[in-house]
Amino acid sequence: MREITYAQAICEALDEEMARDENVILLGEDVGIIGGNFKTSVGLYKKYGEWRVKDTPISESGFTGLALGAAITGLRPVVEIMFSDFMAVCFDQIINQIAKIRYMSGGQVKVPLTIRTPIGGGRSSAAQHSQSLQALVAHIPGLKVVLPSTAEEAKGLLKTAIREDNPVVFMEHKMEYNKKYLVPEGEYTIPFGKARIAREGSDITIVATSSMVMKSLDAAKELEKDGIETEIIDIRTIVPLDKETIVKSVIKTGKLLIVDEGHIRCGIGAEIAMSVLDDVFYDLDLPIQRMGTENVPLPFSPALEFPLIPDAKKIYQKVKQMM
Amino acid sequence: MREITYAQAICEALDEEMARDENVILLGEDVGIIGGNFKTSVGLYKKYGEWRVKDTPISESGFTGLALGAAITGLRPVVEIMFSDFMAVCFDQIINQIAKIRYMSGGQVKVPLTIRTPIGGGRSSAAQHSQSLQALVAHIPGLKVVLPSTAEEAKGLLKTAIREDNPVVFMEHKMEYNKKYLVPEGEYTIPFGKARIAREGSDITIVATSSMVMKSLDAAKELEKDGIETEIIDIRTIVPLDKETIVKSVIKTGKLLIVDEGHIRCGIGAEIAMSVLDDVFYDLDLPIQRMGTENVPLPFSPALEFPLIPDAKKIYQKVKQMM
Amino acid sequence: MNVQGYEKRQLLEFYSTMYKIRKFEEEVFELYKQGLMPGLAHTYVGEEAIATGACNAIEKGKDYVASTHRGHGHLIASGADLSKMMAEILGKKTGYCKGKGGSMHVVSLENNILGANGIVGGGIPLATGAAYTSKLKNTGQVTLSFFGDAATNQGTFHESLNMAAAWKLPVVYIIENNQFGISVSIKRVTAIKDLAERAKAYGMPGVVVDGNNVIEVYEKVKEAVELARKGEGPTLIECKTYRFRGHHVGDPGIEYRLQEEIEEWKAKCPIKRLKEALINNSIATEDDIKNIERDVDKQIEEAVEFAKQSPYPEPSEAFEDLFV
Amino acid sequence: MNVQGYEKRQLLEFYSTMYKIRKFEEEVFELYKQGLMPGLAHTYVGEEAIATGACNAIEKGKDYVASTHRGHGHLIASGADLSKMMAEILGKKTGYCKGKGGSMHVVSLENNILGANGIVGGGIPLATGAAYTSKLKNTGQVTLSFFGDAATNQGTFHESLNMAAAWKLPVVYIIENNQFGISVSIKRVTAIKDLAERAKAYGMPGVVVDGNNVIEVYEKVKEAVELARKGEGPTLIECKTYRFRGHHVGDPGIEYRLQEEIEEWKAKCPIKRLKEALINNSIATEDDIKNIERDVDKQIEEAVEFAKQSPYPEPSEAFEDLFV
Ligand SMILES: Cc1ncc(C[n+]2csc(CCOP(=O)(O)OP(=O)(O)O)c2C)c(N)n1
Ligand SMILES: Cc1ncc(C[n+]2csc(CCOP(=O)(O)OP(=O)(O)O)c2C)c(N)n1
Ligand SMILES: [Mg+2]
Ligand SMILES: [Mg+2]
Repeated sequence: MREITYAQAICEALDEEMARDENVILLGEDVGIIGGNFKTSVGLYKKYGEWRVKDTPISESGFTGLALGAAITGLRPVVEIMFSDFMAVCFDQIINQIAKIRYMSGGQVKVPLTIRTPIGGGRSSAAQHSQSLQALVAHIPGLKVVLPSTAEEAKGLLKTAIREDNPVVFMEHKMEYNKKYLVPEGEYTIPFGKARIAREGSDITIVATSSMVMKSLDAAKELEKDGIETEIIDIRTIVPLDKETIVKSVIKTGKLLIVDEGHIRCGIGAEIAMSVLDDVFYDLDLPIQRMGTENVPLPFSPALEFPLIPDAKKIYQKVKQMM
Repeated sequence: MREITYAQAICEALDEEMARDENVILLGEDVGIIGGNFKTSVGLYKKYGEWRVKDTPISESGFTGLALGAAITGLRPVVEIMFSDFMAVCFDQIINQIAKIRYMSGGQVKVPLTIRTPIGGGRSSAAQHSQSLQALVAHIPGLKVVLPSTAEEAKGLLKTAIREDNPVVFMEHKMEYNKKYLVPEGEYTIPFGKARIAREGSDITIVATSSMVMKSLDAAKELEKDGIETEIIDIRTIVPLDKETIVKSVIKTGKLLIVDEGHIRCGIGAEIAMSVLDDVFYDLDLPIQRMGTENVPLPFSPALEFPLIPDAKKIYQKVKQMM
Repeated sequence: MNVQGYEKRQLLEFYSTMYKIRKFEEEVFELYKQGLMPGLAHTYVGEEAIATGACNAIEKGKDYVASTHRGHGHLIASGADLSKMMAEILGKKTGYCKGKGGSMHVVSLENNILGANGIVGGGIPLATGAAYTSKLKNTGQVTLSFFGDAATNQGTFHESLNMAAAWKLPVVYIIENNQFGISVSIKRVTAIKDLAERAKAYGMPGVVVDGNNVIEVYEKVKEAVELARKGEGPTLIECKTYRFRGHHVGDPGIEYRLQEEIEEWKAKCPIKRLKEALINNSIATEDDIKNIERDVDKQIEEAVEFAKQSPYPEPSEAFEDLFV
Repeated sequence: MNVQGYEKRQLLEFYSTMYKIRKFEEEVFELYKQGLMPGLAHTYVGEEAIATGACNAIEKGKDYVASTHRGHGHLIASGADLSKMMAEILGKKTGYCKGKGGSMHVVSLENNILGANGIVGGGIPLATGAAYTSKLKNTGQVTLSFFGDAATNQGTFHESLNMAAAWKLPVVYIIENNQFGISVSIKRVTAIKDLAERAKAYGMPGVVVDGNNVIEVYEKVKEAVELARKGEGPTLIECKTYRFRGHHVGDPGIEYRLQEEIEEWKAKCPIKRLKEALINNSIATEDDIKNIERDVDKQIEEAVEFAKQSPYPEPSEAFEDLFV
């Protein structure tokens, strides 16, 4: 194990996979010469050349669709959409083309395509650069949806995504990029559809995504002081969803809180809750609870933005209410 | 009351609102000379001229964004997106521009803009022309989301939408267009955020959207024969959501089933369930259930398509299981 | 029509292909009227010269083709199996896509046909991506990207052509300018006369072609394909044409077009024109033509029969083919 | 720079505006470095002549302006209030958007400035729509739509210009070609030299302008505005320019550009050039200039002071302004 940043972990995953398979290419705005807006592809342009690391024009529909054409003809593109908000610019390509072409063709084509894109608020980037749009892509059949928590997770899950023969939307958290984490040396992958117990506990189950895992862990430390033992599940992938791990935990704890940074309405929280409700209903001490970003666009001013997004303190308070 | 089709009811609403307010304009592909792909604007081009009823190029981002510009400078555009699937083509305009500009401007601008678009499967239109994408727009703060059931509902709700100073996504069901319904003569509007009890009953509550209301009513007739009294709530608008009506009903019946044609995962069913769970948890006889279209793209062949979409028979069976 | 310098074999092949497309589409229309076809289909009647000329200018099975909602012609001209096509259009298990795609989504990977597309302009980036693979892997393959006049007003057209020109990708963009997007005349929504002019906005050659002249289409596409194969980048070719029928099988197509205009274009029928050239230049006799037609009729009949006899998929199959 | 035929008053006004933009941006950069500015901002340093020339060619407050992520210059040149701008950029309650928008989303409806935009190309359709209103209501208003070189590769650019030309909407499209989209040179992603060439693809006039020459920008935009006002439709104007600094306040802007190139362009500084012209033509003295600068400095100082002293919004305000 050594300490590297989350951005470096992603960069390593890309580098290892590009070295391993010459069909892996990286496409996106500013991914080349400067190594990515969030420095997640530093050095790759030099190493793999301008055709495998392609600085694109500001044409998200064009280059995401181009990646699809490349994927079905033998390459394994990794597309970077600079902010997940911009997925909206190429949403037809993502949901009507990439997600559906294999199915519509009756299984004739394979789509080994990864879309990497950062989510999350907290940088005063305002409403068009702060969204966490995982629920939109999770709603559409045909896409696998990955929300890594730590750098270690990000690296292992990204390598799995790139090796997948199916389209994957891989959502990185932009507040994590510069944070340092312990990451194993050498190669490893992390399978999809298998949640990780980030912390064991007996009093309540928190299912969290992305950086909400770390925020929940912070809350758990405080809760421990109050004698509350929190079990935290890092769900890793929303599609596929590891229901079993959640159900098992809730049967043990009797309480379930889901924390995801996306907007609450029609969000990941509701989905996870309803996915397990049948199986845990009679074991619940109280209704399943969900936390997410309030149902307003993200405002610019930090004075307005932070209060809207779940954090360790709000998670702590919510858990206390649930006791 | 007289019998007209759902398409005619929509056309009447447009006509009345255009006559009433010269700022109302209609924009979209083929809305003019031929009166719309689904015949929802027949005669309006002749009556109001080519500037108020505008046949656009196939440029969904362009003309939806144009409508936003028109809306904030004094017009009240109604935009037709020919199939709701094509919202993906202009999703940036819908979710990052239209939904957010008022908020981002600190309330300086008003956005009196209605997006009309058909949802629904059942016509062997395959994966890119059959989706019911209400959950996607409902997830984004800043949009009101309307799902009318009958022609009467469609007319009254559309008139309200056009008079709204906020952006509204108004989703019509394409299998309804040619169906005849009794519709009141003369003017009326139906407020947003107030559900309609489409049928009273004491044994189970069904909350349904769009044509699922009619399918639930059909199921209820059969269920009645088995002695099961179904209460059916036509929710009308997803944003705003009339929680109170649902909660009241579920407290009475002890059972809740939500039926919406969108895909199940991260769909409307999960949202409605979680919106009311806190308030009904201790009154529930069994876990809240949801029905929707299975989590695969809609296939072309009717042999494959129909089994995936909820219908009266499936609703009947589901309710029986819940008894 | 100048058929000088062409082998008889090739000219008859052109004729056979165009006639096959016409006949296939007429059958599609029949099946629709008989209520045997689920959904709708967009027929290619009147535009046969484009697919035929263009798809014969590439190496079938090696080069790529990306199509549109009006895709039957491109498939047939690229050598797709008529039975599997027809079965797909009827929603049968034996179709190219096992009934999951239908008319608007036929893919034939074995023929390197990357698919029809239900989103106007949706397939242009995909075509460009196939060319990207060919460029990166240096395979010498070329991609043909077909789309209509109305699709040239989609953002994807613009974005794709810009990238292809900037990176000299081996792709040929072919506008099938039948002058309408459903009911809307291109003249009402675009100020320029020749859409091929748009090539200049990207720095690639733009060519206007009589789309009802199979020889002219063939020649211009061939030149463009050669340029692309040599690494000199994309070309935009505008084929002027007209659809004889409505937008789809359910549209009479007369509400928004003048009857005279339709008749004018029917007089320029690409099939009739080639036939006249063949006979006037003594390349083929009426009998030769009849023989070809009889042969094609039989193939189509067999395809229809195959499709009709084929079973529908089982409901459980709806859950297959989502993920690998 | 040819200042012949211009009134002194107007030339000094140009100078004052350009200097104001420069100074404002320098303050923004300072505030960023001091950690007083939340998020980021994209400064307009080096490009001041474009907003200044263009926004003086319209009737302020009557005509519309639609801006971009690099929007401070357009706002200032259109007469927006510096204090409210600065307060917005610092996330304060007294800002134009009550702290909800920030640098990338400043709207000033009172000035008919329809907003900056965080989505590249996102505001072009909106500008086109404002022109649609003016056309329909026959108000005689014109809209200026600003965007960068990189935005011309977005689909929205294409779709908007096509509609505007087809329908002769009163809008002037202004490309601020500073030659880069963040780190990517337009040359690496687009094959043509002059982006104004793209006008031909829509059937509108296209004009290339020295974007560092305020007089030239003013004149060309004025001509285009007159055409638009007469009902003759849109024009595409490409202003060649360069940003002196990085893409945003956090980007040094040197990783992907040659130092010589930066220096070359700094030598063509639009403010310096106007100043030289003013002095060389004996229109103004060094003292006149100093006076203007001193006056502007004070205004900016006041704006900064106002912004700094203003309170942040209350958390509960986050729930306001969503719906009417
Ligand atoms: C994004 C999108 N918008 C609208 C449609 C509906 N539609 C289907 S075909 C068509 C017209 C296309 O015209 P053109 O590109 O000229 O092709 P043609 O049908 O004339 O061959 C339209 C508007 C669609 N399928 N996709
Ligand atoms: C749709 C979209 N894609 C990417 C970005 C990220 N981004 C912000 S500014 C910018 C470059 C824009 O370049 P240009 O249009 O030339 O304007 P400039 O910054 O040079 O003034 C990019 C890529 C964005 N904001 N929106
Ligand atoms: Mg056409
Ligand atoms: Mg630029």
